[in-house]
Amino acid sequence: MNNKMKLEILSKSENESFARVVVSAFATQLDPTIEEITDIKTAVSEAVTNSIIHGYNKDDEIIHILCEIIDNEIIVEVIDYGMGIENIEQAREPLYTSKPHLERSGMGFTVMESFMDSVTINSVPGVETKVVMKKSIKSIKSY
Amino acid sequence: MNNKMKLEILSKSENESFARVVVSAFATQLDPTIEEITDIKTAVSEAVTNSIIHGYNKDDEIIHILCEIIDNEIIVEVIDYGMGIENIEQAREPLYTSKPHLERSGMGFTVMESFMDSVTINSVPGVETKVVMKKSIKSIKSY
Amino acid sequence: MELQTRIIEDTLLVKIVGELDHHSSEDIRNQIDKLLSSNSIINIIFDLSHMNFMDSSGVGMFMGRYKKIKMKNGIPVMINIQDSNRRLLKMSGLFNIYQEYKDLDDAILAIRRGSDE
Amino acid sequence: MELQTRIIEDTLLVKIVGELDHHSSEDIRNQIDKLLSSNSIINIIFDLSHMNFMDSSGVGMFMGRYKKIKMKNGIPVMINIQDSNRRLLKMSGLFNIYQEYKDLDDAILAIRRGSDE
Ligand SMILES: Nc1ncnc2c1ncn2[C@@H]1O[C@H](COP(=O)(O)OP(=O)(O)O)[C@@H](O)[C@H]1O
Ligand SMILES: Nc1ncnc2c1ncn2[C@@H]1O[C@H](COP(=O)(O)OP(=O)(O)O)[C@@H](O)[C@H]1O
Repeated sequence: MNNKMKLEILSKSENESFARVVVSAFATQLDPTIEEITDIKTAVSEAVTNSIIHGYNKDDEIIHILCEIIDNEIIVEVIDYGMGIENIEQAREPLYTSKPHLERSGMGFTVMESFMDSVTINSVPGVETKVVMKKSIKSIKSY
Repeated sequence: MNNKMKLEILSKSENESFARVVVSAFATQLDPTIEEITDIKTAVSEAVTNSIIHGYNKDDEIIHILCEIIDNEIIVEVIDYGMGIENIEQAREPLYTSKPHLERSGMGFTVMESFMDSVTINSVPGVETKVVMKKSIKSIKSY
Repeated sequence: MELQTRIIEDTLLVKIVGELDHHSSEDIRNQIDKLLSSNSIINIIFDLSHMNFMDSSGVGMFMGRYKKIKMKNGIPVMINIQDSNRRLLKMSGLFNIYQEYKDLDDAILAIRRGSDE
Repeated sequence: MELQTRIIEDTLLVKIVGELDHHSSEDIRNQIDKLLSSNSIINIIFDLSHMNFMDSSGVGMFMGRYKKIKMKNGIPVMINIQDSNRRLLKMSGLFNIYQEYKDLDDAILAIRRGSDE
């Protein structure tokens, strides 16, 4: 059964865990394995953390999280209207971070890519950044 | 620490439990007791179910859930743009239901009122219905 | 939500496992009513030991089953009620129409005694 | 998230209980670095038995503590690693800089042996 939802949260680091809980609660409809849920949780955590640290770097802006379930696939979009990414190719590189002084590992996008089936990044510097992640849930019972 | 969030879900009965999980996950910031969480979950379930059954009676419309935490109080708003309530006083009466054939108990608003500190109902028939519920969490540790 | 049912002589035992809300109560109602359509079942016992949530849609479901059992002149019973569910069950008046017993043994005994009267 | 720390001779034992994300890693970093500022602490052992979530912010925290321990010529160790965390730890190269031991006894033994060399 297809479904969708939209969540708006403030760009506070306290909300990172809330965002994970919400998306994984939504994903349970697909009856995922614990490993699949962990993958989704981790990827969501990466994208939301990026919006908080890199996108806004202020804790009262709004992060939009859209989820859609189509057949056995979950699509998660994380959108912020923050500073944006100039060089997306560079941002995707493992270990690249623009904030090494904050002990960022530069592994965020690498984690998203390896834990989800696909990751698309769209950004207009100074306007918005949208990360779209998709994952098919294999454990689905029947259709 | 104050916080707020907004959730939009489809008016499918499958989403009743999802709405409960999301609001109660958000409320955990206030460190509520299990009983307080059950109260909030139940009240949210009532309001969301009403939007699904009475407001829309169709499963692809959007229900808006706004939550705000101010000091030790949580405020939950459930809004639908469905058929609305003509007579709010009557709707609030215990055992009153417009859909007895669906085995509705007519106890929804009574439950919300008894499980939350306050319940406000605003409705413009044919336009929208907004239920605003507030609850102070007593178990808050320190301020 | 998962429903476990068992027939003990003329009594239907229904264990509700999980959450009883509007969504799940439709399923529960259909499953129970199919079994209740048999003339040989007169009484119902709801085992609430594993019902970890209920709202007023659940109240409606319990009221509806009560009516069916009363038409059969049977006895409606609830057992293993959790504290967390007690407030809503009380508030909605369900304790006035359902008999409460601690566990299955007590309930079966009471039903036997009640039917003997 | 809750941090349990204990000092065993010249080694800091840190047990991470809960979720290691950007939010909690700031707290963890501050608490650990306060203890590491003491000259008598050389080595660190992270007990991950109760870390039930981590993301790349956690990777950054582990890398940062690794650097501090290396400056002290100490030994950075992880113990009680859960399967669910293994993939991310491996992917991020942390197993190349941290030594892994099954449990605390093995880790302490290895550190003693390492320091004797
Ligand atoms: N939402 C965003 N807004 C602006 N810049 C971003 C955003 N997400 C990622 N970036 C940029 O991409 C870089 C790489 O991101 P990532 O791989 O997640 O590593 P990290 O978060 O550790 O820096 C970041 O350092 C940042 O410069
Ligand atoms: N969101 C809504 N939109 C339209 N009508 C509503 C809405 N919520 C409640 N009502 C009306 O108020 C009545 C009482 O609601 P409630 O006390 O929750 O009982 P029940 O849901 O069992 O009917 C409903 O039967 C319905 O007529």
